[in-house]
Amino acid sequence: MLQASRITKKFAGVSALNEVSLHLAAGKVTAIIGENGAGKSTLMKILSGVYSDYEGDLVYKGEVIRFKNTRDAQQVGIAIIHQELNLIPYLSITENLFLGRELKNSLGMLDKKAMKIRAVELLKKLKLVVSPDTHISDLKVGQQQVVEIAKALLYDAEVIIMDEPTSAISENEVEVLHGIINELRAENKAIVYISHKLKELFKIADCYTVLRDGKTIESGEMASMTYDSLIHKMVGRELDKNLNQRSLSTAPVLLKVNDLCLNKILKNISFELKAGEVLGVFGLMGAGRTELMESLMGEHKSMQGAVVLENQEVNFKSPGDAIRGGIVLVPEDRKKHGLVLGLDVKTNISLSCLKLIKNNAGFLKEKSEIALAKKYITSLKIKTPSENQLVKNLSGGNQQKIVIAKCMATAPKVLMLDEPTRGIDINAKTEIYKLISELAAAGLGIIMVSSELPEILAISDRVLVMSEGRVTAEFETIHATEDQILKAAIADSI
Amino acid sequence: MNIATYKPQLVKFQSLIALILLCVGIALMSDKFLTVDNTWNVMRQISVNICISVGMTLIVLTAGIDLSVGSILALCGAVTAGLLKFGIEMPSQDLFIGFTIFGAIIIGLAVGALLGAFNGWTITRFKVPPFVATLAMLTIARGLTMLWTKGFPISNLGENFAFIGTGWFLGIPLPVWISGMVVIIAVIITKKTALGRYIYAIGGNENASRLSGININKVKVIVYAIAGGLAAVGGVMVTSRLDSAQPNAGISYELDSIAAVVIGGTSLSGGRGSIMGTVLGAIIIGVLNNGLVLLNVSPFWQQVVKGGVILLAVIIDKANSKND
Amino acid sequence: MNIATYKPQLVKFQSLIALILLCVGIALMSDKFLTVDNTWNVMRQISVNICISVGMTLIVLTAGIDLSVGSILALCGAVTAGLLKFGIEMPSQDLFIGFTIFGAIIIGLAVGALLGAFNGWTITRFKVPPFVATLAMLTIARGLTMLWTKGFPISNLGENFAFIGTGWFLGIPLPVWISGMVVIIAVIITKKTALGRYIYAIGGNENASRLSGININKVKVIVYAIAGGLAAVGGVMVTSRLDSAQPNAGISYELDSIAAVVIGGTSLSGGRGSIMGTVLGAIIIGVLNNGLVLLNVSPFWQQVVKGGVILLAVIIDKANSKND
Amino acid sequence: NDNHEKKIAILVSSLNNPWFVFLAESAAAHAKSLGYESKVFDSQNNTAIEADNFENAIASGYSAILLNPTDADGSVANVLKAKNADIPVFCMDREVNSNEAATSQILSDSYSGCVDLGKYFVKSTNAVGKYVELLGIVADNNTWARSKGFHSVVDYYPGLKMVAQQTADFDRNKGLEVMESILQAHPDIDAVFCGNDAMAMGAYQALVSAGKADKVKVVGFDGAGDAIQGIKDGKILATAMQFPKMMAQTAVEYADAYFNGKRDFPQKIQIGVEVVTAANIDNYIAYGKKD
Ligand SMILES: Nc1ncnc2c1ncn2[C@@H]1O[C@H](COP(=O)(O)OP(=O)(O)OP(=O)(O)O)[C@@H](O)[C@H]1O
Ligand SMILES: Nc1ncnc2c1ncn2[C@@H]1O[C@H](COP(=O)(O)OP(=O)(O)OP(=O)(O)O)[C@@H](O)[C@H]1O
Ligand SMILES: O[C@@H]1[C@H](O)[C@H](O)CO[C@H]1O
Ligand SMILES: [Mg+2]
Ligand SMILES: [Mg+2]
Repeated sequence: MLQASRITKKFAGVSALNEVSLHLAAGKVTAIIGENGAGKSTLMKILSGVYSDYEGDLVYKGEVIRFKNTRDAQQVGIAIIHQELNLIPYLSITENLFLGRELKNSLGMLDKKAMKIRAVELLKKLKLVVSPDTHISDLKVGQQQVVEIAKALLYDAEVIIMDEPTSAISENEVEVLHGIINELRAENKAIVYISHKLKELFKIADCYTVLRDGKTIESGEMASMTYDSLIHKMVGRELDKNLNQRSLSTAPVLLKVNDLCLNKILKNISFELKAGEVLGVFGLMGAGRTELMESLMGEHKSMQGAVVLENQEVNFKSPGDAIRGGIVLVPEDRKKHGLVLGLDVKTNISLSCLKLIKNNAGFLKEKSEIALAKKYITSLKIKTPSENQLVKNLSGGNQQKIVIAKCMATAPKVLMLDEPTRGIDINAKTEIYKLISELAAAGLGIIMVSSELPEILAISDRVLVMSEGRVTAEFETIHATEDQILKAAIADSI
Repeated sequence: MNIATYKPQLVKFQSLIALILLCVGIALMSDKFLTVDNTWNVMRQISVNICISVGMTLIVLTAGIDLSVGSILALCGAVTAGLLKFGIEMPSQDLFIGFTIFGAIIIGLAVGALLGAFNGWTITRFKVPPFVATLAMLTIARGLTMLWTKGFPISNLGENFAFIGTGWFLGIPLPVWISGMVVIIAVIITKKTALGRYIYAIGGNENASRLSGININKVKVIVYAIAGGLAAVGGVMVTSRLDSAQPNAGISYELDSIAAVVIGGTSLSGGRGSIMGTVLGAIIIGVLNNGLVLLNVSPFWQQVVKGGVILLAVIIDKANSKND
Repeated sequence: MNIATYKPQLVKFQSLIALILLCVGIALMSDKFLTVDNTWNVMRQISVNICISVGMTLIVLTAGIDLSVGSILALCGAVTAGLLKFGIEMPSQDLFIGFTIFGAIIIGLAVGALLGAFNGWTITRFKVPPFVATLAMLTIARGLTMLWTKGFPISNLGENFAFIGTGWFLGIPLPVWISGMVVIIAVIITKKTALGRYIYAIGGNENASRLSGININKVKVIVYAIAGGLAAVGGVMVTSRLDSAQPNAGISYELDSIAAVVIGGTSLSGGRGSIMGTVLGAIIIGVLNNGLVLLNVSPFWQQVVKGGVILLAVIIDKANSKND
Repeated sequence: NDNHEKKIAILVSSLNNPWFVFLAESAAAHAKSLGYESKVFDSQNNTAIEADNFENAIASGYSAILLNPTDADGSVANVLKAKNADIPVFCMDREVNSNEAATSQILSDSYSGCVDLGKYFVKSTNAVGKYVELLGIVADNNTWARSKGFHSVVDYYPGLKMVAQQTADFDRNKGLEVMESILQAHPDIDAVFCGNDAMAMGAYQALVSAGKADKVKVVGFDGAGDAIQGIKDGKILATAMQFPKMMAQTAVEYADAYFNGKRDFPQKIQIGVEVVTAANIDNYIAYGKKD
């Protein structure tokens, strides 16, 4: 239905796509697979009219076309869910859904009723239980992603592109989405599906195209692929999957939280973290995990309860206090809370630890800063043309690594990561897991919030399960089963 | 979720608290304040600022700003007055065109809308930051006013024209009718039309708006043109009220009007706010000016008190909205 | 990759093009323009704006704005002049305190820094939008100036004091030395210190900055205090140059200074820009003012031309930087 | 005597200029000495704000208005508003262009003052040389009254050549900066005529910086303290003395007489403007004559 041939796209200094070709067939779900920075999003932006200056051709239903803008693409029936959320924070869900294609009555005025009715329908279909009048800024990231999905489904598009639609949503929503994709496939739509959760791909995709470093590596039927061969094609080599084994029996308690409460959101949370331990925190969307991390960072003044770090009660009044005290957080939403997108890589990495690169006179040493940045660019395999690249020009996964680098650079005692592998490719994920293990082995205490059970099970020593602001269970990972954890995570089971 | 739904109403409520506190305070100290006469008085005095500030609100909602409103007001007032009084003479062509009040006003408004559109054009076409584009226009329109008037006021424009700024209709001053209409239309635009939706969207997230297929440039040009046109409406009202177009009219009105917008709760970074908030903001400023005079505060102290009260009003506002 | 690395230099280069074009244009029309004398002349004239604009740049980089600089300038100039000339008399206590030039200046600067810090305090403590907080301060500081001077200038401050604004050192006017030092220090702060880094970070993403451990409130208060202090430096310079503190000094200086900042390429939404850009912006405005007088352009046309050239300068700038 | 029941409103065009501050204070002081409560309103050089002030003054029950108008034409409508409310208006310093609006106008004759100043200018330059004119705010009536009065004399002398005419907005700092730039283009001027004393002081300072203070004659207008001192010190050649205090006091006395039943006031009285030079400087102090 839609064919891209020999597409080349260059950004200042970077060539993102190099003679890439892609074929999308009606009634098929095509997975685009590739590491962070492979060029997946760039290609999708070309297909949907965001970029109009590229070399090569798009052929849609047999005709060569070139979209001048997104409106052109929309009009011929191409809908896209962008990887980065593109919603207007202070407008409601309904207003966002219909943005640019409002329903009007005969007077030319907005037909708010009709729009609301459609919105309610859509939200119901997507099982998002919030009022369609809710402002986007009041939604959690996951809910926002559902709204993005709804936006793409609003109109009958022929081609629907989904660029990491599930990066911020939990299993349940993924199920819902896959159900919808199956319906769309039955309606003979062409669907593009991008995800770093490879399991999903095997479940939902019919065909695949692998991109690596801006080039097409291979296309084919998903059925003919195995997990390992896919990864091999993506990464270009075998993955190193060894995780360090640690023994924790003798380690001292590093962090102790007693009866932590926060307004009505968190209720009497208590747990311990040993040095060298990885504590996984699992829960469904809205369980309060993010608030817990933020509270430990001193973000919430109204927090109650005791936090004891290395046998000393601490009372952090701000994230600055927490960082100085040795606790640091990789936040959930990198764009909003993690990065200064308009600054370059090295500046972002050094932001929390400028005292390390000061000379005696109090001035910043550029050389030390570059060295620091290079160290993490290498060790985290951050894909960037240089440490001077603006962070906003990096691919999502690489942006995430910058946040981790920034946190690591503060040499913390406790490293908290809130959904650290969201939007990160399998290779980088493995690297991050490895990193977490290494850090733990070096004596750090690590708290990792994740909505992906396999991930939690793979790398944590212990699992804390939260539901509706409470700790509902705690397991030694080796004794835990997926079933038990999920049960504890579901609210009603208390 | 409930909180989210009721937020808009709450926000208005907060500015109202500041206004009510202010009014009660003044009323306690002066018995002339809460009279019918004085109320119309205040309302008439703020009607120019309301017209301008409505346009400014639309611009600020798109995350823009317009510093040129005061100069455009002066130029359009002068153009209207000049056409009305002298018409257009072209001695070389032996041509003279006279203007009716209606015709002169229409051209005045058109000039305002055109200059506004020019602002929008430089901002969208050349990506000139709104601050600079409209600062340049502030200077240019003031210069054009000087050139058009040669630095002298244009006065004695006739009773009919003066009626616009001084007349009453159904017991309400005409300027209040005019600004009231402007407010109503603007409320409808912002709440009921796609244009209004786009204005909020652009200010909220320009990139996302573009990806949603909104023609950003078109919306912005329209908005700046509306603001220019509304500044012209203000110009016609001032000119009519004074029966004279003053070449230095409207100086620093941009500050008053941005103040009304911001005190009314519209965020300078765009995307959030409302016309009614701005109206409240303009009323707060108007009541304050009026009250300071009624209370016989000395002019030098007036400035100190005015600054202090504005600060307090906003602090009260923020304190009440802290919960979200 | 290379382009990315060399970007900062390129940006400066673009503003330079506009400036050079402007200079060449004026020089072609007047042979008095490119003389040593006139160069110092222009440099001296812009030194006040440079001081203020440096402070403004820091504030704008944090995504703030300061409208009160002109009033603070007037107040601090008047405070310094008043202390110098009259000292402090407390007849009831039979007390008189005289001030040396140094003492009077220090107090003037302290008042500026304090008022600036007050701006920062209301902005951070009560979340008052910077526009409103500093607008209130604009009014308050002007009122205080009027109260302190009773509306009359304080003149004849003595030759030694006048030397600051009129003297020369090593063939360079003192005000140029002073503003030069201010610029150098500000460049060092922005490029070489943690404070500077934090200023950019806060303007770029306040939330992320806070989570990165930056004490946002502290940085902002410092930045507003610096800006207040620099406005006071400007106040001392103006007062010394005129040998007189004028109660109406500095009116609308905020516009000139924000113009310099924005023409210099600093984004009003914060996070992007540079001190050197602002210096170029201030020079462009200064050269323009000077050129228009040298060419004896009529005052009416001056405004039109000035607005047009500013617009063009920014358009040229943008056109050249389009590639990124 | 029921004076304490009458309140007098004093509306001045601007308080951002010491001359008007002095005018307002003189009026307020005199009103107080006669037992009246009074209040000063600042019109901020804006006729629309003046209109607001009128309305507010009328609404708050003032019995008379002493007006220093923002504009001769623009203020007419405002004055008529008071007239319709039966409140007498007495203009000070500047006039309104209507013979029916104000009860009486006590005016400073800027035009003839500048005619006299022009004559003195011609005499002291021997009718030859290059000169510069600094205009006030170009939208202000006084700016042009003064400029025209001056040129009505000086333009008869072809030996006197105006090499630059620029505005410095009645402001000392702008006077300095504009003069500095003009001196770059015309280093060889002989005289400067300024629309007020603030600009004259600024121009003088530019001349000092350029080392030309003793070669160039500076003429101002107003009789401000700094200029009087400047004439004494030989820095300034001449200024034109207006008599704000006298105008203000006359206006208050008229209001007082009005309250006491008098109705036949002269429509206009012109308070002469006197040229002040080194020769007669000892008769003057800031804004007036030595008593
Ligand atoms: N606006 C831009 N300016 C400069 N470089 C860019 C820009 N956008 C993308 N790039 C670069 O192009 C390359 C491809 O990026 P793209 O976002 O398409 O990757 P992706 O495959 O979607 O990765 P991810 O899985 O992390 O989302 C990257 O190297 C990225 O840094
Ligand atoms: N601003 C807010 N106002 C009111 N309730 C809130 C707000 N933010 C979060 N909550 C509530 O707090 C609870 C915990 O939210 P939190 O973001 O911590 O969940 P989470 O476990 O991190 O889920 P997610 O996977 O979405 O990040 C939820 O019930 C949510 O509705
Ligand atoms: O007389 C005053 C002063 O000269 C002032 O400087 C300008 O306006 C005039 O009316
Ligand atoms: Mg991507
Ligand atoms: Mg979360």
